Amino acid sequence: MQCVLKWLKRQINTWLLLELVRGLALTGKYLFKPKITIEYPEERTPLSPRFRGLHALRRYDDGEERCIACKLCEVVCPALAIQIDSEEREDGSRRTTRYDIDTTLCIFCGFCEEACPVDAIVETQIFEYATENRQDLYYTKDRLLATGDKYAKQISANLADKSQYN
Amino acid sequence: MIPSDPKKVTAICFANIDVPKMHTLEMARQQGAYQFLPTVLNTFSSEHIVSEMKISGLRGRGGAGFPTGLKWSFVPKNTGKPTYLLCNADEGEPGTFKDRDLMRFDPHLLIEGMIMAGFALGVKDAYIYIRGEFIHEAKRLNDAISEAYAANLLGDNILGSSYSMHLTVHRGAGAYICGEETALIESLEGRPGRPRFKPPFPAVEGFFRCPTVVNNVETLATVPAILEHGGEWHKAIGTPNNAGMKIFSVSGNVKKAGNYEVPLGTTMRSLIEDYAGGLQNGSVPKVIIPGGSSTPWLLAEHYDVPLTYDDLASAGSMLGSGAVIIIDETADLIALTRRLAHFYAHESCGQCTPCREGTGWLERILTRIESGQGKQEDIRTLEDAAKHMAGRTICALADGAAAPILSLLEHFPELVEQAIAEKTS
Amino acid sequence: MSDVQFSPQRLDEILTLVKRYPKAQSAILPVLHMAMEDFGHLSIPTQQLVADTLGVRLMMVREVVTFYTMYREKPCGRNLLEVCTNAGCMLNGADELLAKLCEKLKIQPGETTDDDMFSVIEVECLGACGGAPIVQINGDYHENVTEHHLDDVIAKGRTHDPI
Amino acid sequence: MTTLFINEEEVTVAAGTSILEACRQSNVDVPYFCYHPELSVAANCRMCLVNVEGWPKPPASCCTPVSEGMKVSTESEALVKDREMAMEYLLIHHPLDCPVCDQGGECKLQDYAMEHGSGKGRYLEEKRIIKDKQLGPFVTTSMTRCIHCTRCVRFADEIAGTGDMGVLNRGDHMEISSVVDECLSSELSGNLPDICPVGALLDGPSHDVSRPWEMTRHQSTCTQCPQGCDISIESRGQDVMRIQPIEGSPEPWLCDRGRFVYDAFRNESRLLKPISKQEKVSWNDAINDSIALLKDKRIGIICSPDWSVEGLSAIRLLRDTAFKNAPVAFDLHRRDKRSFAFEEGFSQTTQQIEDADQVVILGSDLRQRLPLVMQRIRKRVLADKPVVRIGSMRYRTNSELQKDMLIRPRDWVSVIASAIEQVMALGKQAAGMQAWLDATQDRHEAGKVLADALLAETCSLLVGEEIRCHNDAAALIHGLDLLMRGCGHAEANNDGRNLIPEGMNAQALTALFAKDRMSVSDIFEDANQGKLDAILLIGSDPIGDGLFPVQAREALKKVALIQIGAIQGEISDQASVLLPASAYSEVEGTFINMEGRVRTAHHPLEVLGDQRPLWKIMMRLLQALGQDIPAVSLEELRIHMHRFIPELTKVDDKQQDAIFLSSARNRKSILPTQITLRTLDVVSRYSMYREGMWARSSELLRGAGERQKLADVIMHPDTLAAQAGSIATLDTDHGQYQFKIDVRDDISPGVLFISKRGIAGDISNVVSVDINGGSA
Repeated sequence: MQCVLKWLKRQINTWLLLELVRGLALTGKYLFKPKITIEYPEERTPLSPRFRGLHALRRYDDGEERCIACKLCEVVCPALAIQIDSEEREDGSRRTTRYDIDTTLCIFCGFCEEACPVDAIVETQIFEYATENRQDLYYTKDRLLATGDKYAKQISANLADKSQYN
Repeated sequence: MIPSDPKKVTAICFANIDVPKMHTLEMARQQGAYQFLPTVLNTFSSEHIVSEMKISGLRGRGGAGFPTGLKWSFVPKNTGKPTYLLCNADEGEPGTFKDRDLMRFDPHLLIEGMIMAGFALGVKDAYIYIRGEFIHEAKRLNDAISEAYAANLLGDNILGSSYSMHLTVHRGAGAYICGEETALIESLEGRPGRPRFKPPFPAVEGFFRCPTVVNNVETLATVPAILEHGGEWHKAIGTPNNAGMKIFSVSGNVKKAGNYEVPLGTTMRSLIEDYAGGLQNGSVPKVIIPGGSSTPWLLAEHYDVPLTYDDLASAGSMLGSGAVIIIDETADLIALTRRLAHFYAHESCGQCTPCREGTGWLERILTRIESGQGKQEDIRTLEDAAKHMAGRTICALADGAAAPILSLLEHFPELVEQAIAEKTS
Repeated sequence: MSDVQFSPQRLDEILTLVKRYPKAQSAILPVLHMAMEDFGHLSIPTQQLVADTLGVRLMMVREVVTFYTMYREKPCGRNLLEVCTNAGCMLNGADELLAKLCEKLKIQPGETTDDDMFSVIEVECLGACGGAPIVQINGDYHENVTEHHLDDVIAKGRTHDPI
Repeated sequence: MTTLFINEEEVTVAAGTSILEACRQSNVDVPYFCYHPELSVAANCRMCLVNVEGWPKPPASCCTPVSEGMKVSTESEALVKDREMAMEYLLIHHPLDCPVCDQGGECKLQDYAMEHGSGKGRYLEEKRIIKDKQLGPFVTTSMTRCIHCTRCVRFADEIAGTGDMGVLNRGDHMEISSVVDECLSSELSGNLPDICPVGALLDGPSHDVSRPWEMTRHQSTCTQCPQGCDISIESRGQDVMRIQPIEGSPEPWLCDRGRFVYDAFRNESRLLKPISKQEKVSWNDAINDSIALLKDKRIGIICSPDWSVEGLSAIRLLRDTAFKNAPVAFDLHRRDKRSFAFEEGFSQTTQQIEDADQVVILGSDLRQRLPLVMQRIRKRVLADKPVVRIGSMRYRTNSELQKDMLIRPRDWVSVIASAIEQVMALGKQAAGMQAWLDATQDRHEAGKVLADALLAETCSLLVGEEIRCHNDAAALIHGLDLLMRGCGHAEANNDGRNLIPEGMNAQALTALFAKDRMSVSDIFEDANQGKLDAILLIGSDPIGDGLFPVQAREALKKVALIQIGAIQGEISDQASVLLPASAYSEVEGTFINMEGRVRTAHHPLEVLGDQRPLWKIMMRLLQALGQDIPAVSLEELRIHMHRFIPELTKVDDKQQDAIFLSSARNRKSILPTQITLRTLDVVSRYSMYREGMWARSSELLRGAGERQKLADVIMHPDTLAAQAGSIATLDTDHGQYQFKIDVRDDISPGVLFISKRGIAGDISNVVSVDINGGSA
C-alpha cells in the first residue's frame, strides 16, 4: 500500500512539472532580491585596513627611507622570503643596500610588519600583482619603495587605523 | 689645660681654641702642647697606647663611629711593608665645619696627636689629606709643621728618641667623596677619588697596598689628652658606650651657628638652646638633621634625644660627623631635598651604577616636582630609586643621597603630594 | 714639546715634593695645584707637562683633572666668586644672594663677565656652614656674606686690585 | 679549599675565590656586566648582588670572597627587585636603538633587560648623549650606549698595557675616553669589542653589515703566527665577517693580525682557478702542464710550514713516491746553511713560561712576533716577576723589563760564552760546554744577565729571530741548550730553550722532513748552479718575505716554478703554473703550535672557487705522474700521517688539549765558527702587519701597518754619525744600495735594522755591510 502511494506521488510530481515550478519560484524570488555579487574588476569589495597584501617599504615625510637594516623582518620571516644586505651610509646611518622579498615564497603572515621597529615594511591592500613570469614576483628594494611611495597615503591611513588595536 | 678630673672636663679638642695665636708653636707650647710627647715616645710601648685607646672608648669622629683603638689593632705587624697614617681632613659633609676650626686655630694639637698615633702604629710617613678649598688652613698646617720640624718635633729622631716620622699636608681638589677613607687613599695615590671595595680593608691593604690607618682630625686631636690622662679618664666622660667629648657643628636656622664641644649624652635641645642660642623662628625645629646631610632626618619629637651614637641610632638616624642642621618652619623642604639631591648627584664618583644613575635621576625628579611638573607616580619612583640605591654600592654615598629623600617621603608625604597636586593643575 | 714649562724653582719644588711620597704619581694633585697657580688653567699641553714631569701617563692626569672640581680646563675671569648654595647656606639665603650677584654682574652661574673680570660659580658645601652664607673669593672664605659686602667686592674687583 | 652553600647546594672552591666565581664554577647563573675573569675586579655594575645569610645588605658577589659555611642565595624576591632596579638605572640613559646596534642579539644588556628588567622605564627626563671616540680602524664606538663597566679601561691598563683609555669626569657625566684620538696603539685592540658587554665598542670592519644571528661559526686554527690560537670564524653566506677567540682555549685573547687577516680571505689575490702561462685553465690542463715541468726532473720543494699536518704529510708522500732525493725547505729566514742544524719549537708551555722564576728574552721583538706570549710576559711583570732581555734593539714592549741589554748580533757568541764561563765557575756542568767555550775568544758583559737568570730555580729562555736568523744560529742554539742542561733546567741531551719558530707545525716538520731539510737559500743556490730543473713552491712567497728575494729572482730566471697555494704573492708572476689550494681556514686538519700543542680544525669555512685541499692536489699530481695513489681519503691520509708522527695517533677530540709533541733535540754538538764581518750588522725586522702573503693582502692590516710607520732602514745616531733623512749608500754582497736612513736611539750602535718590505728586503740576507758617505 505504501508502495503504491509513493509511486502515485512521483507520477504527479513528474507529470505536473511541480519541481520545475518550485525551482523557478526560487529563481524568481532571487530575481527580485538585492544582488550580493559584484562585477569585479569594475566593482570591488571593501578591504580591511589590516589586509595583508603586497609589501611596500615606507619613507619618512622628508623622503628618507625608514628601513634601518635591523634585519628583524629577515630573521622572523618563516618562509625565508626576505634578504637584506646593509652597510653604513656616508652620513653614518645604518641602511640597506639590498632589500629583496621573494613573493613566491612569502606566505603573507605579516610577521615582518609586526617585527619592524620603525614601520618601514608594511603589507598593503594590493593583491593584484599577478605577473606573466616568476622573475617579476621578486621584489627588490626599489620596487618596494616605489610601491610605498605610490600608496603612501593609503598605507598611513591604514596604519593609523590599525594603531588603535595595538 | 685639660683638668684631670673627668667630671670637670669642658673641652678636649677645643680646650685652647680661643687662645690667641694658638697656631704658633710658642703659644701652643705655653698652653702645654707637646709636653707629654717625650713621655710617650720614651716610655710608652705601642701595645700600651693601643690598649689605652681601646679602654678610652674613643669612637671615630669622622662619621662612622668605629672604635679607634680597635681600628689601630687591626694593623698587621711585620708585613715587611711600611704602615701609613692618614689624617682625614677632607671635611665636606654639608653641615660639618669642625675640623677647619681645629686646624686653623690649634694645628699643633693635631700634629701632636698624629705623632703619638704614628708612634703607636710604627708609622714613618704620615699625611694630612685636607680638602682643596681649605687653602689657608693648609697653609696654617704647613707653617705649624715647619715649626715642628724646626723644633725636632717631626722628622728624624723626634726629640732625641729613636722614633722618626715625616708629615706632609696633601691638598685635595674638590671632591666630597674623598672623605671616604678608601677614596681618600685613591686620591692620595694621584687618582680620581673612587672608593675601593672592601675587603681588603685599608688597615691591611691601603695606601699603595700597604697597611694604612685613616683617622679623622678630631679623633687624632683627642689622642694626646687620652694618652696624658689615660683611657679610663676618657671613658668617664660622656656615657658608658659613648665616651668623650664631641664637637657639634650647629648650622641652619639657629641664632648662633658654630662649633660646640659638649660631652656625648648632652641632649639635642640643650645643644641648640644652651649653646647655639636657640632657633631663629619658633621654639621647636621642624626637622633636625643630626649628623650631616647624609643622615636621616629627625623630627621635633626627638628634640630631647641625647646626643650619643646609640641614642641617635635608635631614634632612626646617626650621629655622623656631628653636624647638626636645624630647619625651622620657614624652610621649603622640597627645595632643600632637591638641593641635597643636587649635591649628591654632583659628588657621586660615578663608578657604581645605582649611585651614578640614581643620584642624577632623583635630582631631576625632584627638580621637576619643585617646578610644578610632578606626576603622581613620581612618589613611587622616588622611593624605589632611592631605596635600591642605598646599601647596593661600594661606599655609603648612595645611602647618604637616599637618606634625605626617604626622610622627606616618610615624614612629609603630604608636602610632596601637595607640590604635585597644586602645580600640575 | 710645547712651550708650556715650569720654572726651575717650580721644578725644584716639585722634586722635593715627589720625595715625600712613595711614588711620584701621588704628587699629581699638588703639582696640578701648582700648575693652576702658574698657568691659571690646565690646558692639554699643561696636563701633558705635568704628566711628563712626574713620569706618568697623560690619561692619569686627564682623569684627575676632570674628576676634581677645583681644576679648570678653561680659563676663568680675574676674580673667581664661588658661592656655596648647599643646605646650610641655602637656609641662610644663599640662593637669593647668588641671584643678586648674578644680576649685578649680568651673568649666569658658571659664566664670566664680558670684561673677564668676574666669574661666578655655584659650588657645593665649603665646610664653613657656621658662617653661612659663604662665598669663596679668589680662594679666601668670606663668611656671613651680605649683598652689601658683595657690592664692595665687585667695586674692589673692578679696580684691578686684588680682593 | 672552602666549602659553602649556594642555593642550599654544597660547593667547594679554592679559598679566596669570589662568590661570583664560585657560582660560575657550579653553573649557578648570576648576572654581571663589569666582571671579566681575565681582568681585575671593579665591582661597579652592582648587577651581581646576592644574598648571604646573616648579612644585612646584599654584597656584590664579584668582590666578596667566599668563607667557610657561607650560605649564599642567588634568587630571592629582594634580589629580583634589586636586579630590576639595577637594569632600570642602567637603562635610563641607554638609547633604545637596539635595531641599529650591531651588538643587538648578543648583548648582555639586552639579554638581562629581558630576563631581569621590568619592561618599562620610568625615566622621563632628557637622556645623556656622549660624543663618540676615535679608537682606530678596528673599533667603532657609540659611547652613548656605554654602561661604564670599565672593562675596556681595565683591558687597556692591564692587558694591552697601553693605558690610553680612562674614565673622565664623575657622577652621571662620567665617560670613557681615550686620551688622544686614534691612539689605541695596541696589537690586541681587536679584543675591545669582544669585552664590551654592550654596543659601545663595536667591531669596526663589520660595522652595520651583519647581525649576530646571521653568522655561521666555523672552528679553525689560526696559522698567522706559531701560537696557533683556536679561532671561531664567523661568516655570513660567502662573506667572512669576524674572527673571534674561542672561549676556553689556552689564550683568552686574539691578536689583531690573527683577527683581521680575514680581510684577505675574500681578496682578489686569492688563487681560485688554476693558472697556466698567465691564463686561467682547467684543472686537467693545469695538472698536465705541471707534469710536463715536473716529470723525471730534478726538483726542489719549498713549502710553507703553515699547512695542516695532513697537507704536509701529503707533501712527504709526494716526495717519497715521485721525487726521492728532492731537497725540502721551509724557512725563509735561515742564514745558517748547515742542514738539520737545529730544530725549532718550545720546550715549555706558555703557562710554564709565565710561571717560571726567570724569563730571558733573547733577540726577539716578542710583542710583534708572539703578541699573546708577550701578554703572558706582561702578566709576569705585573706580578713583579722578573723578565730580562738581551737584543740589538729595545723593541717596544708594553711592560717594563727588569734589565734590557743592547748588544750587536755579532756579540751573541761572546754573550753565551760569557754565560757558560760564569755558570761553569759555579760548578754547573754539561757535556760539551768546555769544547764550546774553547771555540770562542771574546766575552760580553750581557752574559752576566743571562747567567744570573739561569741560576734561578726555574728559568725560561725565549730565543728569537735575531738568533734564529744568525748565520751561526746552530752553534748559538746549541750553546743555549748546553746552558739550560748545565743549570739543570733540561735533561741531558734535551733542549731547554724555547726557540720561536718561523711558522706553525715546527715539531711536525722535524718528524716529517728531518733529514732532508735545508735552507731556502740552498735550493735557490742549487737552481742557480743548474742542479735543479724546477721548483715546486707550496704556499710561501720567498720574494715577498724572507731573506733571499735576490737569489729567488735569479734562480727563477733559470728554472721553472710551479706554485701551489691559496693566495698569490709577489713570486706568483714568475710561476709557470699556479694551482689553487684551500687556505688554512678552509681545511679540516691538524695543526701543531710552537709549544707542540695539537689543535684540530673541525668545522672550516667552505672552499672557494676551484680550490682543492692540498693533499688532494698532491695525490692528483702523483696520479698524473703515473704513480699509485697512497691515500684517497682524509682517513687514509691520516694513517700515513700517524706513521710519520706516531704521537698523533693519540689525538681525539676530548684529549687534544693534553697532547703535546715534544720538540726534537739537537743531535750533534755544533761549535761556533769564525765569520768575517764588515762594518755593520744587519737585522731584519718583523712586523705583524706586513709579514706574510695573507697579512699583506689584508687591507685592514696594511692600514694598521701604515699607522705604525716603520722606516725602511734604521740606525743608531752614533753609527757613522747617521742623521735622520740622510741617504746612505750600502755596500753589500749584491752590490750597492741607497737608502734613506731613519735614526733611533733605542737600538744598538753598529746595527742596521732592515724592514723587510720594498727594496730593503734585497739586502736582508746579508749578514753585514759597509756604509759609504752618509751624505744628505
